[in-house]
Amino acid sequence: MRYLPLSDSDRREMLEKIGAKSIDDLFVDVPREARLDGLIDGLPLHASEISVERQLGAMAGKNMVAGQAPFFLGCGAYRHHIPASVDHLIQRGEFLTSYTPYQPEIAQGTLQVLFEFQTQVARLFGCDVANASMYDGSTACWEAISMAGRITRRKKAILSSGLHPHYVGVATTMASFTGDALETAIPELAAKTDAERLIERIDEETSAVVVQYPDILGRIADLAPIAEAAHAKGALLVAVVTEPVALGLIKSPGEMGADIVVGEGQSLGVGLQFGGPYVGLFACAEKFVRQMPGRLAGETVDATGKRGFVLTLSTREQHIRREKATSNICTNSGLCALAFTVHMTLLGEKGLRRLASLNHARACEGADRLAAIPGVELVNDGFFNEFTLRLPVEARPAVHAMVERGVLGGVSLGRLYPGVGELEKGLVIAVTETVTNEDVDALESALREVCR
Amino acid sequence: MRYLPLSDSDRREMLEKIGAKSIDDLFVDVPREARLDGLIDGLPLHASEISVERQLGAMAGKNMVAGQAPFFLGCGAYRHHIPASVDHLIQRGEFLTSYTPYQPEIAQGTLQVLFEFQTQVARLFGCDVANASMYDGSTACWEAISMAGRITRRKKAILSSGLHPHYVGVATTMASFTGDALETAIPELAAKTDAERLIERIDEETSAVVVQYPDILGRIADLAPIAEAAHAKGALLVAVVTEPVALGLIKSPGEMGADIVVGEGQSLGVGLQFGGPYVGLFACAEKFVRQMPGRLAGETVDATGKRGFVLTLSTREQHIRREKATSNICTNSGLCALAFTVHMTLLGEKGLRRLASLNHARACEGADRLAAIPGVELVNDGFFNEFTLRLPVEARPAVHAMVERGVLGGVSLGRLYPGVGELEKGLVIAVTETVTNEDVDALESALREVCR
Amino acid sequence: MTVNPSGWRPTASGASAAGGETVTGNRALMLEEPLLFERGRLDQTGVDIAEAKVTGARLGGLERSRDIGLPGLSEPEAVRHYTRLSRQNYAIDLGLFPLGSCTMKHNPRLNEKVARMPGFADIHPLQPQETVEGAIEVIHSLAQWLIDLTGMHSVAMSPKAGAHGELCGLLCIRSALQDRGDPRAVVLVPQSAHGTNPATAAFAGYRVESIPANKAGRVDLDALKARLGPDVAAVMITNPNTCGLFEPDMKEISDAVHEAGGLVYCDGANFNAIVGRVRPGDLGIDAMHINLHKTFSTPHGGGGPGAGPVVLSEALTPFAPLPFASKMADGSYRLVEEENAGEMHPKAFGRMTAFHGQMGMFTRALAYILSHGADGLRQVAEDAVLNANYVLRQLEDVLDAPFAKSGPCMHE
Amino acid sequence: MTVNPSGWRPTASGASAAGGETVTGNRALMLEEPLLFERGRLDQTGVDIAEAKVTGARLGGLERSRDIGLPGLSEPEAVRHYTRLSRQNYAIDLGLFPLGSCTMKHNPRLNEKVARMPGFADIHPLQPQETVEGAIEVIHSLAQWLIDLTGMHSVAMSPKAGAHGELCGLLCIRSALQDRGDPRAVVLVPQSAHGTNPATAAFAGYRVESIPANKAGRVDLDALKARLGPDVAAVMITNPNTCGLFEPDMKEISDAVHEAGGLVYCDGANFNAIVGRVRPGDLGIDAMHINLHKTFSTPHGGGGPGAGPVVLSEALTPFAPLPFASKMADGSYRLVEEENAGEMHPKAFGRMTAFHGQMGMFTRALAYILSHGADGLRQVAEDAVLNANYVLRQLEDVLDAPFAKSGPCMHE
Ligand SMILES: Cc1ncc(COP(=O)(O)O)c(C=O)c1O
Ligand SMILES: Cc1ncc(COP(=O)(O)O)c(C=O)c1O
Repeated sequence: MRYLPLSDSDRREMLEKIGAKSIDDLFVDVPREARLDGLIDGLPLHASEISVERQLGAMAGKNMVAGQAPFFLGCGAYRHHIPASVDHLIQRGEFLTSYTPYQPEIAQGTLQVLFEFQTQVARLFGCDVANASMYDGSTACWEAISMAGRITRRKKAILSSGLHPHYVGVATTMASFTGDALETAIPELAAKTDAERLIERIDEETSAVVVQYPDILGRIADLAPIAEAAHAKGALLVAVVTEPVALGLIKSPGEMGADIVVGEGQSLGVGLQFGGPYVGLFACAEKFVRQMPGRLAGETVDATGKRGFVLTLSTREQHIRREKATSNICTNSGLCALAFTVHMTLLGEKGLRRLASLNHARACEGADRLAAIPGVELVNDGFFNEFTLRLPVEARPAVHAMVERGVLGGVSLGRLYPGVGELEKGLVIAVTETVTNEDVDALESALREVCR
Repeated sequence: MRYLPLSDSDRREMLEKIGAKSIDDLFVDVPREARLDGLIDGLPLHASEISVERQLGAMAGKNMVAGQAPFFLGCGAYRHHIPASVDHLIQRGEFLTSYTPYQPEIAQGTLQVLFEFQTQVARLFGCDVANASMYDGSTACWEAISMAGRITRRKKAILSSGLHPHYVGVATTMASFTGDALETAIPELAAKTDAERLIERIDEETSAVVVQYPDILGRIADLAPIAEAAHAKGALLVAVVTEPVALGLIKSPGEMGADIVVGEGQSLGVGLQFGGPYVGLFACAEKFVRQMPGRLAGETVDATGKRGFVLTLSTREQHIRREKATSNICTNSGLCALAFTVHMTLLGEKGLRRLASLNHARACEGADRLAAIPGVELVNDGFFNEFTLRLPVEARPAVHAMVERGVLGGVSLGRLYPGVGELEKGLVIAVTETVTNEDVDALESALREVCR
Repeated sequence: MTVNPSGWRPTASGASAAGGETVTGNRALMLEEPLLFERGRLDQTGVDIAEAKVTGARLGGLERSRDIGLPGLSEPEAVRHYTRLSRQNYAIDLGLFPLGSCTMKHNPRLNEKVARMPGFADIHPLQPQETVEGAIEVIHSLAQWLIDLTGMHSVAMSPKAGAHGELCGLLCIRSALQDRGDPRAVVLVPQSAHGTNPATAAFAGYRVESIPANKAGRVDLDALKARLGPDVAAVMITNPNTCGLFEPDMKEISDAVHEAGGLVYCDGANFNAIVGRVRPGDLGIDAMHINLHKTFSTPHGGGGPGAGPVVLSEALTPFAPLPFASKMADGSYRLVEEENAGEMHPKAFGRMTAFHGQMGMFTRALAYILSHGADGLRQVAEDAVLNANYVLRQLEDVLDAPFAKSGPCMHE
Repeated sequence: MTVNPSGWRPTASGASAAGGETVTGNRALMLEEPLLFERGRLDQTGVDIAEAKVTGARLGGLERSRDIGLPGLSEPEAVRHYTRLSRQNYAIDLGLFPLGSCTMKHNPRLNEKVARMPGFADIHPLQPQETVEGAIEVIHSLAQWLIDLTGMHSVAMSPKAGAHGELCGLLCIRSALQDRGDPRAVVLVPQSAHGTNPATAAFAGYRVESIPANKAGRVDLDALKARLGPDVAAVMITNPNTCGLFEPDMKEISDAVHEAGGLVYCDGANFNAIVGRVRPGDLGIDAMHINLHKTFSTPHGGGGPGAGPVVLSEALTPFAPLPFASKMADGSYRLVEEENAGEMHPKAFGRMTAFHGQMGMFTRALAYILSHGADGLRQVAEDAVLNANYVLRQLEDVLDAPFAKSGPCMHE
């Protein structure tokens, strides 16, 4: 078999050297009755590359590919153009097949990359420090809530209604076990976010207010007043960024006073991939660094005085702290972090700003085109590359009807908030640099038809 | 612009250091009237990755992809499954972007690879030595004829009618300038090759007999009698192999007495690519090595006594011999040779034999299926993975009619030998391991329809 | 401009790099490559994007005014920077990886190719389900394989790594105990367990206690039995364990735990060594995570991404988190999500992550599994055990493997 | 079993590796990697193929009886073997390449992606033309760019590298001279020319004579004029030349050669330094090859593959070889091959290769050209010249560049 370097004669020879008669001798610790003598019934045998490629290719072929249709989905996962060199570089065997950098002398490449990644994330979010990645935005969000609880020693967090419902779902699930209290709410189909409500609700028990920026409907609200209100009550502001490209154009949460900023890094370098693997971004003020979950690459000097990099503060890692660990995260999103940082390096300040401007400009055009359809209303005042429409019809069936016209026309709020009557007519549309004028034409005419 | 590391300020600074006022100062040697002041009219300006990908993607999209249709073309280019690791390895920057290995101390990787490639080719062809690659099979074929002329000091070569017509075309073109005489002929739609005719034609003026194995119609004939006859008259036998996979199953030309064996290596590792780049294989008996064109990697020891590799016998390279060089080839097919050798290494003796057997077995099934169509006749007695059918109708329009049915149903001899009446009904069908049973079904029914 | 202060310099020089012999034989670090922040410039970019006009009218007055501080590189500079950095790593592609409690194995390039098929790589998680049936089919097919290979009842596919899988398993256990009105406070974990085990138990709200090991490097069955009681929610056992040994009393342990009203979590990070030879389902296990980035060969990538599906016993199945893939009566594939869970899976303990799990790992793992088949996977386990015992035998003269005499080792 | 004796050991140790300083600073070679033939085994394979039954009945009695001697490796072993070998190379991806008369430049990864699109990589050269119109369009579009950038009349796309292009150009010249009944025997080549120039002239059946250089490192115009006469078929000039200098008298040279009834071949290997600033067509040149693997950045690959299209003057156009791409009146793209040449291109000198040229290089070069556009290509030339002069200035104190004072250098 092509992946196995041992031949039958190797195996015989090795058994002999070990002094075992057969391979079964090496499984003596397994109770007789639990040992499988033959192959598991009903499972196919090994297959050639061609055959595996065909089987999986057939499954892939059943999916409607984003790049092959007018495509307007967002809500936490965005389709951006990834420069070809990103995928080339992450496939270097020395990155792809290297282990977690526990042994710094054979992992300087990974460690320096992570160090640079952290710095980029910290700067992008306007924070002092960032870690070397989390699983994704949703789990990073819960880790931030939990970290805020540890810092403030309080157990109640207030979640903005503009927070991605899956993120709310993860937090709610975890809180149900940890005994944290969460205040949550369903968003309204209106131009204003719930900032005022949040500010009102903050009290002395509040560990953190959690606000998504831009939010699930694409709205953008100033975080500074919320930060101020939170800090006044001894609470923290946790900001969540699901579209980091936005920060090329609008202020960072850190600038506006957020204490912890987490996000989903999928937009840069990673791609859609049906939802995973993605990469969670996590940054905070330096004073909180010892409460921060996950790994941290730091600079040091080696035996000869040369600069080198190591995992620092790994006292916090579970393999040392065990039951007192701040988090159980171990394997995280190394290669996705690499993809993110390569893409960010290719962009640089200049490229990121231009990318963000282009996204916004195209979204503005798109919003105006679509809002001109009779009966369709633009909900947002402000937005980055994503906005919400109120349709004259239910959005969920409209989305399916657009699929029949070959258009992937956004995310219906009905999918995200099933059974919430007021949101049924909401349709969230993302317009990135990958959208062409023809795509907008196709969406416009499909939407016009299904809104009739 | 994304590929240019210099910024405008870099440029200004450099000009200053050089002491030039403007970039124009550096073009003073160009006569005023030949200097272009502005951009060339009518050409587009620089474009983003997305835009270039779209433009080229649109052109790619107009082509009918071999892997997405029942596909049966051969005649000098074969579609085989290439293991995914081949493309991964040839894209390592250290291979992809390295220079010709003129400086051995920074090119040991390439040199050892070429050394191994040469050894594989020599063994496969049953020869003593092989070079580090030619452009492709057709140019290698002419180089072999020319080399045979140098060795025998004779100027007449006899080309088998079974030699690929493009190879004949290249040789004819070159011979028209060098003053060599070539005897060529058009093949007959019959089971027997022209071996007997060739043997009869060899005389004391003959430098070489050139025979393709298997030939353009897929036929296989014993080369030993031809070699014997040639050697008896002081001529050489040049064997041409356009499908090296065949040699996993049938005897090598070297074994049967060929003096020079050349071939097209595209079958392994390289892919179809609309005809290029491919990789020419070139091997011969050791006694002829000094007449061999192209580069040769050889083993040596370095300053500390360790094994290393260098380009040997490069006295023969044109940069030394100049007007007395045996060939003008310089840049050849390095990366394709790498792909070939990686694929061959993955196969090994065992894999190559199995691959060859599978090809032959599938071709036998295919031939029987198709020969059962009323009016269709199998021309070949023997074949490897390619055979010729005589249709009841003209093959060229039949091929186009099959395209309309979504089937890429072989190569019509009318395409290769336009205007040769007797060959009009010939259709050459290649069946490799990439062909499924459903593909054969599709071909069978399409052919049945168009033969009605 | 200063770089991320997360990189402060420890006062002692050398940190871990300076201690003792290194694998490469180098004591100093090799090539030095400047930091991006020393190389790049704010006005340099490796991506061409036309300047777009932005009025700012629709940005709620929040336009950025300050520089972010992100230097860029042109493409050639970026390619060099990362290519050079890569060469400072050791990796499986360069040679054997003799490290740690993880099963590092060859990462077939076919898997990389498959994962990049546009039908998998370029689909959005919220596309209407009728447009992603093939993707849901992948999840379902892989799930079925995992169930068959482990002999368990179901599998939760969404956890994002081994530790996330542990969390998933413990939350299933907690939900099951809550559901039967018997919440318990303690989870027992052997001293030798990987750090994530106690950390996860703590993260899930449990108190952690140690299970002692016997002289043979296994769980001390008697001590364990003595500790079991109404406060013990679960025991977490690593099998094969982190010392590379199979727990011969696994079934007895499970029975004892079940008898005492607890549940059994198995850390399956080393499942690689027994796949096709032993089914955890036959050993009384209630939940076990499988690291797809170990046993099923998705690349380690210098620290992820991975995936940690958790196979579950019948008792725990009703509590598995959302979403999961399901084959409908009409043969189509659909996700069970919040909206249809009420009807199809009412006791789900919730959701562990946005979207549906690590698709990119699923495609790779399925390609790996289909490539090996039932026979190949069994062979992998046999070869792993054979290699480990062979190396152990070869090293016996040189090193002192504490448990070398106490039974064959499984993988390390 | 012995390995290919093409690798015999020279009697002197060290060969070229041992002489003087090396770029890496190493005198001995780095990592040693065994030869495939020391590592592999005949019964090992990295490809799974089921055994097929072969009766041999249809093989003409020529079934192989002996072993071939091709060792195989499993996929992990193969990946390691080649990954390790690759690390013994230096390459552009690792740093600057200060070598030789070739323009080594960054190889954009976009080009690699484009070349691998199935619509280009997975089509057969003999597919019916209506199924490959997009591919023919690529050839045609690239041809049009090359014509526009050089100001020439046409281009022969099929040559497979620079030297093959030289051959193509000289054969066009020979055909044109034959056609006008004036065969000539001599080609003049400067001493400083790249070795392929005289080798090609000889290969094409010409006698080669040297053109002397003047003190400024350029062609000695007077000496050249003195030598011209009815036996001179062509002169081959490299411009910018291999010393990195532009030939300021190029136009005068061309005029003189034409006056004497000869034709002008230009070696365009260094076209990179003048693209967008100078058009060879304005200098009276009749034929010039362009190395796509230099000027238009298809990767060098450790020695190829490349492509060497030859741009031609109006006088030579009728003789260009088959096949070539043509846009038909109806807007479709078709090849001009043997079958329709009689009508469309009767004076073609023949065919230089099987099939239609280096498609894989065409897609890459076109992607490169479209990425840069007219402005970017001009900038590339300017930056190349700027870099070269800058380096020259920096080195002036250290080295003695013989022609440093005789005018700006173009690329090296
Ligand atoms: C025994 C054991 N358990 C759990 C884990 C945690 O898995 P992951 O790193 O995928 O979260 C690991 C690997 O690091 C392990 O070796
Ligand atoms: C000046 C010059 N002419 C011709 C050639 C030959 O080109 P190729 O190697 O593509 O055949 C080269 C490159 O090697 C060159 O530098």
